[in-house]
Amino acid sequence: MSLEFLVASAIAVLVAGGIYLALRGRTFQVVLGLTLLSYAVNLFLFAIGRLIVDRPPLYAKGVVTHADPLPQALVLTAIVITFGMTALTVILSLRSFLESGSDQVDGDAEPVVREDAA
Amino acid sequence: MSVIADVVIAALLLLGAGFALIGSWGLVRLPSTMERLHGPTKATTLGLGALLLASVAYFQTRLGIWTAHELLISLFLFITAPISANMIAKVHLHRVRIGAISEPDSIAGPPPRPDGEGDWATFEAPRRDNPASTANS
Amino acid sequence: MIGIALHIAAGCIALALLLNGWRLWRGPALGDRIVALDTMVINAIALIVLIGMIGGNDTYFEAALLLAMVGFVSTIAYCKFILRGDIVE
Amino acid sequence: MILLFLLLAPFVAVVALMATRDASRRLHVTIAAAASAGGLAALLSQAGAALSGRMPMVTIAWLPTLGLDLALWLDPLALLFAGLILGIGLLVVVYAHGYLKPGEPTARFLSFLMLFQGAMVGIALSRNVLLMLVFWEMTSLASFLLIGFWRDKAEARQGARMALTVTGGGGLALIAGMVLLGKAAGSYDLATILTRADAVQASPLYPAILILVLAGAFTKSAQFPFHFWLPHAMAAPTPVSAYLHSATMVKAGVFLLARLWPVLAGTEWWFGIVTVAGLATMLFGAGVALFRHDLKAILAYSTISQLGLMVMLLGFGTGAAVSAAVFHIVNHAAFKAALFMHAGIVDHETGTRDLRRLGGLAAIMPLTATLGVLAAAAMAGLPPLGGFISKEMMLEESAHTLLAGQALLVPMLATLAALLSAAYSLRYAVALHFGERRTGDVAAPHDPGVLLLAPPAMLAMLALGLGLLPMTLAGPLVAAASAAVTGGAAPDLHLALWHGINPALLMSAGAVAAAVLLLACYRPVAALAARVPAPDAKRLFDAAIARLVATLRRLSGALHVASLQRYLAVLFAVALTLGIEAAVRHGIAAGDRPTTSASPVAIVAWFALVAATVAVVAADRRRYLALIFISVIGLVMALAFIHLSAPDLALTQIAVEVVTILLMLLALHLLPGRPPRLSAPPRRLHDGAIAAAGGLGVGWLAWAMMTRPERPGISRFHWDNSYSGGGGTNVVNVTLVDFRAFDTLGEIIVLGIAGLAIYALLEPAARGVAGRRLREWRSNDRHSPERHPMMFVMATRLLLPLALLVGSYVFLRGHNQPGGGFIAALIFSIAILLQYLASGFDWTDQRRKFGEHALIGAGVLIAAATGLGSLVFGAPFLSSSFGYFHLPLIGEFELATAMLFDLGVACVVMGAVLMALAQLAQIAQRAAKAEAAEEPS
Amino acid sequence: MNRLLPHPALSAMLLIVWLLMANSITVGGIVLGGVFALVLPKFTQPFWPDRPRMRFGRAFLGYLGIVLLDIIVANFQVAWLILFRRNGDLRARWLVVPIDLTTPEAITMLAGTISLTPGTVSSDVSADGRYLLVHALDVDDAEAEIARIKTRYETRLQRVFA
Amino acid sequence: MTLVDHLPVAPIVLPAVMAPVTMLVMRRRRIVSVALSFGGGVAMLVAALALFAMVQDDAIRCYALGAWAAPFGIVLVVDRLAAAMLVLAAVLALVVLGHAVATGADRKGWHFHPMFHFQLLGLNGAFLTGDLFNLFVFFEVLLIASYGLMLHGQGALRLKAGVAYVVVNIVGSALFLIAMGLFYGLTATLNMADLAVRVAALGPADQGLLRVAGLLLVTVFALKAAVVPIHLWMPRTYAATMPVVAALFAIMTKVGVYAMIRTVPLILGARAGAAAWVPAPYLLPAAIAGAVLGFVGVLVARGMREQAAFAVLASTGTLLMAVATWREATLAAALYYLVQATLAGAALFLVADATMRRRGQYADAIVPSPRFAGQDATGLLYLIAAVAAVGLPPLAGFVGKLLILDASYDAPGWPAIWATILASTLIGVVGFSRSGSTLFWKAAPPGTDPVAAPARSRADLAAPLALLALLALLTVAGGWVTVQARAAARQVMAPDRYVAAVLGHGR
Repeated sequence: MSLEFLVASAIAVLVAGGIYLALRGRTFQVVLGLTLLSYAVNLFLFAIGRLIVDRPPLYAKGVVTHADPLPQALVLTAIVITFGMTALTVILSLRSFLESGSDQVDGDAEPVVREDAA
Repeated sequence: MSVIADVVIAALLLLGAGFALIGSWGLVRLPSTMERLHGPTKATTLGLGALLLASVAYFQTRLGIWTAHELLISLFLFITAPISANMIAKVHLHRVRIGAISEPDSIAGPPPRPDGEGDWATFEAPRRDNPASTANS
Repeated sequence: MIGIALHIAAGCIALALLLNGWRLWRGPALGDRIVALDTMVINAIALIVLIGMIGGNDTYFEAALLLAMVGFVSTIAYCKFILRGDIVE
Repeated sequence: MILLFLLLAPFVAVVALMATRDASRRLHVTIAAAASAGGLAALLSQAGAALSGRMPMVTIAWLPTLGLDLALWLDPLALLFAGLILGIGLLVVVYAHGYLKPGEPTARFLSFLMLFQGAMVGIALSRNVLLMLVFWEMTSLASFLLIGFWRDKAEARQGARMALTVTGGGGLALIAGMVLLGKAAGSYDLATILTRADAVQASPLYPAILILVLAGAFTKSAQFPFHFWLPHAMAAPTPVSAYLHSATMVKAGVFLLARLWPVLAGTEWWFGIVTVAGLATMLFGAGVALFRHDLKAILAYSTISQLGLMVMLLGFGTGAAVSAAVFHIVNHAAFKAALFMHAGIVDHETGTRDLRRLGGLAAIMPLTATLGVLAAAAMAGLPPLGGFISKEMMLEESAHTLLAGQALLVPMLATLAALLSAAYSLRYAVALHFGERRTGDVAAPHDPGVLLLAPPAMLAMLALGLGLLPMTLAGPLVAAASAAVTGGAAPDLHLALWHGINPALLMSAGAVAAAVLLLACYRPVAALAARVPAPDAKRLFDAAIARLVATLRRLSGALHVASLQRYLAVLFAVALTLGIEAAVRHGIAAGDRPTTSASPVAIVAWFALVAATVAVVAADRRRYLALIFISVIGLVMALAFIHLSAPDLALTQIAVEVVTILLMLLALHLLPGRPPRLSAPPRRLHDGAIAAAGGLGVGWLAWAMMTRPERPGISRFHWDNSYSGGGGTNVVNVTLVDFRAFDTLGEIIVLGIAGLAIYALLEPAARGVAGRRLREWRSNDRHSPERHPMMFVMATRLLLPLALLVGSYVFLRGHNQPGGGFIAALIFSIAILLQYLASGFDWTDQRRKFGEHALIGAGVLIAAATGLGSLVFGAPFLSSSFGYFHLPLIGEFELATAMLFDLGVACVVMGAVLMALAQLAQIAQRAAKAEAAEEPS
Repeated sequence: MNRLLPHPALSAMLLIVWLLMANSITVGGIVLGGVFALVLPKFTQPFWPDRPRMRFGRAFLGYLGIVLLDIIVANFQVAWLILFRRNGDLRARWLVVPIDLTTPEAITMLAGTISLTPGTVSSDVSADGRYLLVHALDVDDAEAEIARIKTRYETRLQRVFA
Repeated sequence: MTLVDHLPVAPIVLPAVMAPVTMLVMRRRRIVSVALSFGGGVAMLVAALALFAMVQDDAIRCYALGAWAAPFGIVLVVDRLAAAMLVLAAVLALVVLGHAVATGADRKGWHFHPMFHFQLLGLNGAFLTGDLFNLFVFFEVLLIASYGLMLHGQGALRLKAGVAYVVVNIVGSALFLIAMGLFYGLTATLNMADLAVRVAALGPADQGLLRVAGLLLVTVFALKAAVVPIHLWMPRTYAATMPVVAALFAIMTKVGVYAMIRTVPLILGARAGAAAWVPAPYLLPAAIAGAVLGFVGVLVARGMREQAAFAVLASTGTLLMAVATWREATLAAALYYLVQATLAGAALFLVADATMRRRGQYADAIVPSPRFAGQDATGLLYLIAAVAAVGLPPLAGFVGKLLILDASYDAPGWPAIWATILASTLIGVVGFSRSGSTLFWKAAPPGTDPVAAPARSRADLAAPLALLALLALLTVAGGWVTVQARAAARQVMAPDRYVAAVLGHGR
């Protein structure tokens, strides 16, 4: 088994899980789905630079094999942005729940009267 | 010299990894939560400690770099690991006390009550003016 | 020799991670899962140290240090959630 | 310039009227009348030139790229039409002065009227077909406003909408027709187009052009079957009916046919469609008019009929027919406007327009009756009025027109139409004014004042004059206009009452005689006619629109439901479909780059990741468990980054993970613990299929990409210049703070905004509904009473300085080794959050010395200021600079502006993270406090 | 002196940590680390009220040595238990250890030590702060174990936190 | 470098400084903060106009940030199109800002002014950047600022709609990253000009991936532009937003269109192999559906804001019909229409706001209400705005549609375009006339509750009036505008010049 296959299949599993959860009906699941999706995307972006083992992009004279630094920088930016978005989404969905009494993503804002089985 | 160093390093590596593995094995095979809690402490202390020593020695002998900062990892772990264990134990005590379904007692049975008045802090908030409550000051 | 030892050690840690994973998945008590997660973090630190040795550079030290420092924060938070519900009060 | 004045005068009046909205009615009328009169005077001053062939023209470039210029001309046809518009407009303004009741907003009424007048003048004067379209649609709009003037009446609103829908819709067809016409003719300049008849008629687009143009003209001129809006437009005030819906606007269609006659007419298509439509309309309108009882309805249908007559004449395609049509335009304008005003007077004085409730008015309202009878006679085509002459001309032309090979068809039908016209006209004249005295709601009506009486009287006189002195009054104009229509020389026009005994006279006489007979036995005929099924166009139209709206609303509503699940499913489906399309079409094969074999450790990590992902999905409603599994994924990600040579990423991943988990736990606390499942198995299966396909797709893309060899790219430059140009050995960090510092600036701004948005979201959460829900919220779980476990608290106190030290270290070395401002800031934040966790919110908050807002603001400003600093040195924004300095004792060290930038980054990150978590942590407490404040008890 | 250096021990610790992190001992590093060692304790002062006085003399070093030794020994013991003792034969016990230490810092340190030496995990403190609940994995004689904890660790800690 | 050379970065630096400053000052002195906010808006307009004047010589200017030359660093590229968009955004922003302050909408929640400037920063950055990843970053900036603005004022409905809006766009961002990653993986560059060069040189084995990358990228832009069928999020979001914010959002969908116009001819143009004009076959049907659905929405909407949102959808559809043919002439027409559609959409929202504020509990529901103060004035504004939005004479909407009709003649599928434009306009006319007569003509039956809105100043009519005046200006100055649009379209459709300007003539 190659490392590339592992990474690609991991991306596949994460994306599938992410999409499935994002399509669920409650905000928390959707947030989890987005988190999985963002892991997958980060991994994907990272993988775009091809996989290099144990050759970090720290400049030294004469070093020729090293990981592509640019995708790493991009992923870093993406992680930060994703974090901001996730934080906002979590708090927004919480606030929406507090305001409407329902944590479902669908439907209009009318408070839904339902008995929680939990 | 280098052969001896190699042997020492290899031994430390195996020792550390072995303890880490034993710790995790304990986590799997010991009968209940409180017993399992003893497992990770192994990995934390001697297991990781040995590995870190091996790392120090390795970089010293192989690359001629004198690195000691691995010791810092140990320092942090020595500070944090007991706290984690303490909190997990509290979770266990609490869950047992409220009768959570999936929370069997330790094989040591339910904890005895302290001799003085009152109960353990998990079940009764510490009153003011005693050491256990300083946090609230 | 060291090379072999390194790989054996890495294998041990990997095995340990698997065992942690099993306990994490299995439970049954919440405490068990948290212990398993905490142990996983410890083993991950060990793995990072080993990776650093295998690769022959110590640039990974910070990651291990950071993990040692903050790994316990999430453990505590998980515990506090069970104990108190609200983790910051 | 005069033309420009002509065009602009009404619009200036609109502005003036709006400005003097609250002034007296007299002033309003003066303004409007002055505009019309001024326009008329200007027009007359140019009449000589227009008639003599020295056509006044003006062209102002407007949209040269489109070929739409403000090009005006005053050819005889335009002169005729503009004269009608302005002349009748003037009279209508005067009439309206008397007509509108006190208190009605004259300014609004007259400004709409002037808007309409301007648009009509525009249509008449346009020498550019696109320009004409502009004015064309404006007339529809003005008509909409005027019909709906009495906004409280349902029929006014509905009539207005119907008129706008039909004429506006026709106008849209006309747009298409005109643009196509321009394309076929090669220009939008009317003068040019008129010379390109051959090119246009030979074009394959000709039928389309014709049909589209006719659609515009027929809807505007209420030709069958688009006629139905016109009777309902009668809900407008009578001056409007007189002006728009008889004299001018409805004639725009006829005008258009005349205008485009040289280029469109003369073909089989033209003849067939236009003649038949006109004939049908003429008959239909006349037939219906005969059996209506509302005065304005009679006039409306008669208008339809008369418009049909004109259209039919233009359809004949001969010069003489054109002359007849042009002359009839003038005649009809005169008598029909007079009649509408007359009907308005009757309505005004008696309070009703129902013919059955009126009669014998000649005795009590002699002046009104006189002009009414005169005008009605003109409409009936009786000598010696102008209507007679044009009717004769029509009959004459129809007498030698073959339709479908039948020589008698057209003459017979035309005679029948003449018969019906005479009948309804006579009915109007006789039933209203003679016979038994019936005066509607009013006991003793009387002739109105001069304001109401003078305008129709003048028009009636004109109708009479056109019969008596046709050549003097209209001869040259009609001749010149006809010539302009046909594009040839002026026809040999002889307008006179007496042409000798010819077929037309016989037909005409027969028709009038038959009409008298018909009226004599009106009752049985009317009873018969009442049996003819008459579909109510308005009801049909309204029902059709209502059904359309209901259907569309249902469809649109079904499509646009508030469902995030649907939004996302569609988005994923679209992306998938497109991806598959590309893959199927071109194939996405894996490349040939040698793969790296995976170590057992990697396989184990992979297994852990996959298992954790599956567990997260499987644990979906056990939220706490799902979070624990998310932690595992984060851990494996960090390990993967380390293994794959990305220490910076690993550090970031580890730190972000912790903060995210804290955030989610905080939120989770307030969410319901284990909610019931929402979706049914089929739904889950369906989602699962999308998910699986998406996963496979992205995974395959990654695989295909990773197995392709690397390409030389810009990152080589980054590597080579990192140390020499950026002053750091950590290429990733140098990229972030130097090569691509602009990205980083954007990124911290994103974080800063997130912080602000979160604050804005949470700050008011303690009040209102959310606050009440927060206060009422009780956890289902039993909790331990201990808030701050001692050991934990003690450990965090020791950890704080240590963590801050580590953070500072990571910050300072970031440029050369893994680390940097972002990670450092996260470490700082975690160190402080740990205090919150251990010692509680209030305790920590009191001891914290800096606000999140200040941090975010200062951070962005520091970063921006660092970037701006380079401007001082003449370098572009965000240019970095660094140097190695030597201090005694301390040794060599490096200072880089990038580090200052990184400081800004750190501030913003710290501010945003603390904002998110600290704010979230305190809402429950704040809600409790708000309650205490609200209810002192 | 006090104002400039309120917590010499903490400052020293920070300086050492800094140097360890920097992985080299240079004048520049010492200066920079020194700055942090001075600033951070001051900055974090409010977060740690009533910092206890500790003696970092021989008592402390001796304590450290004993703890390290115990950790190593106990590790092997516990490893043996995990590997070869059947679950049914484990003699897991709860121990209630009465404590005489009075500052929370000291109690925490004691509890931490107990947890770090494998085989025992300190699980809770009593609400009045006078007992420590310790879980032991395999203990024959509970009283003896309690006594061992008290003599071996607590008395030494009492000397450190004088 | 003189200060003038730094002008391209001004539209980004100005709000970047202004936003935190207004935030920090706002906590103490509101007046000062608002004044600063306005000052920032005016300064931005000045900068945009200066840039606009600068590009009149037809040269494309390139500003290398951090002095790292393209393609290695990030560059800002100012061409005619970008400068025009800057001006449009600045003008709209100023009007909206004025309205927000005049109506006190900025006081309905926290951080209006900083968010506003951050929003502009995102917009300006997206217009100016010449780097694909940087475009992503600015998209994120403008999105997250839009989340903040969208939630301004809050309320359950808005929050609920906000969740959907945020989540959909986060997924869109993920798609963006995947598309961008594919481009980077194929070409190892991020600079758009460099991408154009390298994409053209890709071998046959990479065509499939290239096409996927292109399609995904355009999909993301289409999501932002609310192209059918991925427009579903849009109507409800805009309808739930504060009208004054929604007015600013009128330009947000246009950013998606802008991104398409920017990237497709450049990167996915004629030389892009399998990805050449990749969105074309899908965009036209989608645009047609958008125009139809949009005007249908106008017809069936139950509230003025919802109606305005659908009008924006319709205008985007109409706009994209012209864009989708990818010809210079149609693009020029599209650009003209873009400007007018943005202003008209914003005007509709502002009129809705002014009406809502007067109708009390009837708010913006399209039902008869008792007479309310200012009915005539708002009715007139509504009429004019509707005329502009639906594209009737004499306002610019008509000119825009005429331009599109004229230019799209002979393009593939032109009969469909024509039929759609004309038919959808008719639906729109019916829709607006129905709702307008209901809102402003029809009176509620007697006995219904009177309007409880307090009498208000007329200050809130100024902003919509200003927009309508701009629309009128756009009509009168149509000749000049179309010449500008033509020149901009010519630049866009000649990517070689862009590439040369960015990468230097050496390549």
